[in-house]
Amino acid sequence: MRRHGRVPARAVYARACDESPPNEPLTARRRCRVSGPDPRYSAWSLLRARIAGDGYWRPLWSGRVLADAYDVVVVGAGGHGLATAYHLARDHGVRRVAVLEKRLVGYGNVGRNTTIVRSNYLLPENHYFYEDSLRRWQSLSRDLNYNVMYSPRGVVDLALSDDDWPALARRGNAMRLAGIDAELLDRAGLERFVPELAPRRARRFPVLGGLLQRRGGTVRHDAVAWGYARAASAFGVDIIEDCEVTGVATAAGIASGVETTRGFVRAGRIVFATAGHSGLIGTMLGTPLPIETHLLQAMVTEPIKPLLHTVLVHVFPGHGEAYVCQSDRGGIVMGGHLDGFPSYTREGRWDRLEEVVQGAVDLLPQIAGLRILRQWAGTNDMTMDGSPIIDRLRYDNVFINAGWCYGGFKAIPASGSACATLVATGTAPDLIRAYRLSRFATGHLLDERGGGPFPVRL
Amino acid sequence: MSAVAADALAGVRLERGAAVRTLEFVAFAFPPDGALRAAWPVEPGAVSLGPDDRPTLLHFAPARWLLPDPDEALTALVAAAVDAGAGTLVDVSGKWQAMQLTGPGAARVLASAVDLDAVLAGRGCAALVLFDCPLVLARVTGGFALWVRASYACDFTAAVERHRPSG
Amino acid sequence: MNVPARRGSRLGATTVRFTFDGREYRGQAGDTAASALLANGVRLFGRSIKYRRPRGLFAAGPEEPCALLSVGAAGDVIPNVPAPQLALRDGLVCWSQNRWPTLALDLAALLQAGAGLLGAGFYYKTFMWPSWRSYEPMIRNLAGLGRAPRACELPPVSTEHLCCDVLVAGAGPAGLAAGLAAARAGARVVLCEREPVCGGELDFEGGTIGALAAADWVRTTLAELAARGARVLTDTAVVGGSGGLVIAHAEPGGVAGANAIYRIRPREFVIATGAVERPIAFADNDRPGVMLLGAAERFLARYGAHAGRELVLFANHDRAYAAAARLRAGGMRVRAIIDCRTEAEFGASGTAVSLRDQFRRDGTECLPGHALLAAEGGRGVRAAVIAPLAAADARRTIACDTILVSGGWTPLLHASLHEGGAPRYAPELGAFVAGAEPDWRRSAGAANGALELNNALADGWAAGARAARRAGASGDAGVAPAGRGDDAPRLVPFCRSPARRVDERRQFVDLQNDVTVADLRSALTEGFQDIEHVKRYTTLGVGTEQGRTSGVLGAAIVAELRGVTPAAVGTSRLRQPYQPVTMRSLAGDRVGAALRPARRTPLHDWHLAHGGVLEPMGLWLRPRYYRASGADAHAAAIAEALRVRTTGGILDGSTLGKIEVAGADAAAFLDRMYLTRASTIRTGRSRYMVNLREDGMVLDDGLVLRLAPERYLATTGSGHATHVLSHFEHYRDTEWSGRAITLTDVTEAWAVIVVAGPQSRAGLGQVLGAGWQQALARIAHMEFVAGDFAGAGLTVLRASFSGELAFELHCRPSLAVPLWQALVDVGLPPYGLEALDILRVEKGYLVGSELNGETTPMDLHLGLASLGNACVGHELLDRPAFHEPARRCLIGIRASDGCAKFLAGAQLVTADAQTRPCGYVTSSVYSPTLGEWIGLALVARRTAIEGTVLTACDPLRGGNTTVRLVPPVHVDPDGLRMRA
Amino acid sequence: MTRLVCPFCGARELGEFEFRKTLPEPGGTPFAQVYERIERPALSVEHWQHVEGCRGWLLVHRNPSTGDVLGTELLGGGPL
Repeated sequence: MRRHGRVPARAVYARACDESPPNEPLTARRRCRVSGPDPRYSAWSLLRARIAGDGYWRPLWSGRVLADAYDVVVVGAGGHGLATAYHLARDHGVRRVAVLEKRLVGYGNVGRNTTIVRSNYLLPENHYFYEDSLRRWQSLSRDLNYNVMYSPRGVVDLALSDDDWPALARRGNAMRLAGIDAELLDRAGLERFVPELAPRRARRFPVLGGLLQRRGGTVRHDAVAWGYARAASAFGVDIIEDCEVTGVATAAGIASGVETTRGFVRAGRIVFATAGHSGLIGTMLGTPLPIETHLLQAMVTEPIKPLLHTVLVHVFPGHGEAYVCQSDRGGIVMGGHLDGFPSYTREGRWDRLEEVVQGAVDLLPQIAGLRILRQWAGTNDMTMDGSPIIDRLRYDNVFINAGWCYGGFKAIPASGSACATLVATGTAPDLIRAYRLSRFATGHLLDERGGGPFPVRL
Repeated sequence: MSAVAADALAGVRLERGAAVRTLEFVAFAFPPDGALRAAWPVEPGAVSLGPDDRPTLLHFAPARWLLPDPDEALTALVAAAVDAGAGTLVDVSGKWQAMQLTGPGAARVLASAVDLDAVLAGRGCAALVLFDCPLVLARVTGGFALWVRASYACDFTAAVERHRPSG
Repeated sequence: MNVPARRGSRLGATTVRFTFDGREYRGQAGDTAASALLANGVRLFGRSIKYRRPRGLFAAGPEEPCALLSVGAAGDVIPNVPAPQLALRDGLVCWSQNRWPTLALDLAALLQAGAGLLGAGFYYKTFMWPSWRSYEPMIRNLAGLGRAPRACELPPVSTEHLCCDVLVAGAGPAGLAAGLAAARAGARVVLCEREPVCGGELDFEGGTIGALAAADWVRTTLAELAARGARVLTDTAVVGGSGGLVIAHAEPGGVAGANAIYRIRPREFVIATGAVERPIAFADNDRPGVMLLGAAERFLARYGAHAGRELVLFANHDRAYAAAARLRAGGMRVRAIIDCRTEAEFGASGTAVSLRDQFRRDGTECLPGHALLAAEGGRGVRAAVIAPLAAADARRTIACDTILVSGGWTPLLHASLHEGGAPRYAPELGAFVAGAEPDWRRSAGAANGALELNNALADGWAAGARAARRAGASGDAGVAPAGRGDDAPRLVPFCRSPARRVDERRQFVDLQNDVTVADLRSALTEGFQDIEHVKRYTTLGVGTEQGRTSGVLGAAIVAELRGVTPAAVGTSRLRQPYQPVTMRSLAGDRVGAALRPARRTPLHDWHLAHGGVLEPMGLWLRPRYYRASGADAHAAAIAEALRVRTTGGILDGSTLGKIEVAGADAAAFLDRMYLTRASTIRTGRSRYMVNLREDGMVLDDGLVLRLAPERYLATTGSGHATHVLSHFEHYRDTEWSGRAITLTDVTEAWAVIVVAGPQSRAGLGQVLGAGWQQALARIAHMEFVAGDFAGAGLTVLRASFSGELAFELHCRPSLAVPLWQALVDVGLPPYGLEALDILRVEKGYLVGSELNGETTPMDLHLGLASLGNACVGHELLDRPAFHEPARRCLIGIRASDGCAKFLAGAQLVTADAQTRPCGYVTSSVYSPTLGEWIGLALVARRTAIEGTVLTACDPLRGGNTTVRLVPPVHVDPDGLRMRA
Repeated sequence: MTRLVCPFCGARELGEFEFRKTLPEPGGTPFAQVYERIERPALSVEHWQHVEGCRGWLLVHRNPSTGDVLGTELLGGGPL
């Protein structure tokens, strides 16, 4: 496996337009040990716990009592909310931070995706951002002292006709120019990398090869939420579950605090990281957002011994899509198209489940005898160009970190750091300056697919 | 409708009709106004039958009628409606491949793709997609008449063959 | 070893030979792999996922957590088939799973030594240094159950859509009662039963219903249901659905084969799926030989298979005594019945008391107020350790080879809680039932907590009658028959035996995922209080039994550890499918070549017969090139393109989208839809038009022909046809609703044959004959003439996409092949899409790679919308970003040194900014006319100056090429050839 | 309910329809009409097309939190 020359991150961050490359926040990232109530995790800690018996491990996050005022209130204890709070406390020394969660830490989309991480995006504004995220994934287990199981097993976008090559090549070449690893595999190269794809019988849409990003792969999603919660709590962040924000109080033109089901909480700044419920926040604040809320299903088979060692993305004509990988526990995890209409039910339509299975079985006929064990769904906040929004919302001290469409999970580390910098310093770091809300009015759209203001592909 | 290619499936016969002149009449307003109401099956999914119980006028979409192989009288009627400015007439010959699915197993074959009772409840015809092929379906004596979009006709026939009731 | 013939309600007489782990065994017709192996004395069935502890048979249904087998030859294996569901057939080959080298000796069992270190979530706390990647392969190989299949050939799946008045899931007493009541009331009933045989638990609990014995009642009920036209589907489990659609899956034989999917649309749905027995946690409760009490009864009654010889029962309800009596009658010796209820709770009346006294007289120890603390034995139970609850340390052992445990029954709520149902804790059951359900669904019988036979029948009958009434059936359902079966269980909830902390590591709650009480305790201490968190952190109930035997047990233990009621803890959310479903069945008819239908043009067969290489283009199949033209695609395309430039050729363009727009307002409507005005096109002429999406981006382009003052033919690109049609229909039905416009898709009503090249006019004249000579001579560019040929309509449009003199023939599909063949015969050979791509790039014409939804009309030099035509999308074209110097626009591109190669998808960079692309190549072809690689590109405006030298970076495919920007039209810029 | 009642074709499976967009505030600027969406937990007003049936466009009122369809009407003029 050829290793690509690792270009130092900063030199590569040259943006497409003529601005200077984005700079990291001035405060050098303090690489400090996560100390705090919970002992540091390691193999030795497992031994010590075995000897010490009960009481050795303590709760991952401790700050559970809601104070009446905070410097920053983050709404939503998903990946983005927790990561933002963590970086606010760690990088910017914000002392009083609270993360308010309507239900449970990690109960939303962070626990409902298909665990894929990658940075194989086309547009510079996106691939620099997701590359920053992918690099943080590589060291996140050590940073958080919590094993998130980043597994760089490769992500392959398949080519099913000669007309697919230009688009895949355009994306791959843009990535290589930005210092991101990408390879174009022909049929033989693909079968070497994914032996399970060896064609057994005639396919309706022949697989001709694909665009591979070797450093893409999977991450255990639950571990991300709990890892960030634990690390943030170690820095004194309060994480309050069963506390729904029902309104924003304002005074003299800026927000003064949030109404919650546990009473009013004063806040210097408010960050909404509510993913699938961001559209409602927009309506609540009287600024309708360019967001439609759509349900995205995922499913897993019964656990089997290792079969698939990479992540395959299979998009074919006739509105067909299936992305397939195998979890460490052995289940084949699959996802596909949105359900295709606004929904908060998290239940999913049966014909879409069948379509995803059809795509997966078409790709890997040998798994046709396996059984689907479980289906679940996330609530995706789809924006009108497919890229996120990290910006102020209506008030100077209210921020939104949303619009994550399909890419929310893989963006968590970079989003947390960049959003924290925006909230702490008031100015967005270059990495996310393109994710401003005004881009729709000014026309600086970040439309990777070219689908326009219609999140549901026709 | 001569049987050009009859597949003798067990208990199911799928016959392709010959290429015939086919028209689509599209009214400007739905529901169509007075002039048409009298002489025309205006109910959604309404069908009027020709002398040999063959559907000659199928209201398969809002203000849109299919006229497979219309005789002179029907052509004159439609021409009058066009002259009256009620709508437009389009010659779509070749767009729809006429087929007949007959035999005891016909309903079971279609039940593999659609809930027939729900689709044809209180209707003579319905526009729908069977085995991923768009078509217009009508109940006729002894089975069903189908007008399948021509480019899908070959794969529709293959799908019916796959779904022939076994035994 | 010859095993004496067994008698059981499901057994036939004939012998069936099968192999398990390579060794041949004999069973009987009607047996399952589980019952046959049990009868042959096999105790060891598998190994657990985490600690690789030896595991036996635990349950008698799909909830079996441990005895999962792989079925079939090595490569074509189907893994994870629950042994109790796997029907025996002659020559069946099945294997145990998750062990190496053998089931008896599994090296990974050494993991048990480190069990103390491998508590819940240990993998989050370690494996971080040097990186997870170094540990992952080992962990992945240890994880997973069945082998990964290398091939899978399965028969087709039959699908059937059903609609009915009342659907009943489950054909136990309650389900049969519901079905009978609804059928008698005159409703159309469909009844699905997961097992091959109806009757549920009646076949071993016996009892009488009305005047009949239970088994006779089942037979007569099924007969009456059939007589009343009800449809009973056995081997068919309700597995999911959404919004009123219920999906049932038939898998006869319990393993993927000739399966069926029923898509049922019931007006009313009665859920009588019964309840599944749950265990009580005690130390080492995972040893082979520990089994659910009901499972032992099923194996005895249905298959005549003995769970063991010396039994110890451990339960918290009266049913244990009736079951013990039946097991003893079946020839097994009951050593002891451990009843954790105190004497007071046991009460003084009822059949249980008399049974207990009878057992005591026969020497069976009946010990109320006791608990079974642990099972002794390694690869099989040897003894049970018991002690009174009041004095937990007064332990003593009772020798036995089997422990039958029963902690109560958990109603199966998957279907009831889906889409609108909510759970409610029923203390008398120690489990949850459906608290609220949408009107069209009702749970009945054991699924609703009615465990006693009489209650189940009454509950089922009432639900069936209600459903029939709501579905509009007017008949009289009559009265439910009285049932006399086992008494009410009088259960006292009891979830686990007392144990020291160190023993809690061996009290298993989820047998498949090795989740122990110690794991639940450590999850709570680490802050995971909510049951959803506990499930995710400890993997409780995420296995193939999906919480059937572990869900409520886990919740009860968490409640005990937290000191709250189980109602406060709740259970984790139940999800679809209600029972694992084979993927082949979900794929249905869309497998292999039938994944999507292939659309064919009228000339499809001709292309195949004449060496046309057809490839998918969207759903269409189109000729990319013809083998006769050259050795491979590239060579053939060049030859065909050159031939069109020099002599002539014909192309099948039938996939062109065609929409007839007619009516008085058609012209105004098209003015709104297109960038430039259609109203100014004269009848008999056509114009190249572009339409925009609402956000100003170009949606599609094509020719618009004015057939008559109030009739246009709008042609759209093949790839965008359905999208543009929907776009037009959207505006017709909203903005232009009620106006005189009609839209008709006539794509398949007209075959299109493109005749291009210098000799196109002559060849066409030869074919069309005298009548057309004059028209062909006088026809102007972009003009069309309608006439007929061989008695059918023909339109000849003079328009060119190749840059040559060219005509588009629009004829009826029936005329296509003769006309095409005639053109070939006069020396106009066919050319494919690859050649067309060369010709159109040479002319700088646009296709999908330029009309990719990211380009405005200004980017493609298609003129500004501010020409006064308020078309769709023009309002948003004045946004600043579309006029910035960085905005990319269309320009031609060529290699600087002639024959150097560059490909579409290469990024363009200027000399001074190697990592910041200023554009990219959208199309590139080798032009035989110019003898070099040419292309089109989108480049930032400030850089898009003709003559500029850039580098086409293509690191993916071998490096960089220096290129220069040129006008987009490479060949015949003035269009002289086209207008000749 | 995943069954949409097409005013012309009657009750049909959801897979036959294609959702296009939720509607913004009526009468807003062209920009608002294209980019803004009204998101409410209990009511979503949407445009759908019955692509696998009569190809008619529908105005659909749904409750996105429960999935219930509250009402559908044919955009291009009503049924009889």
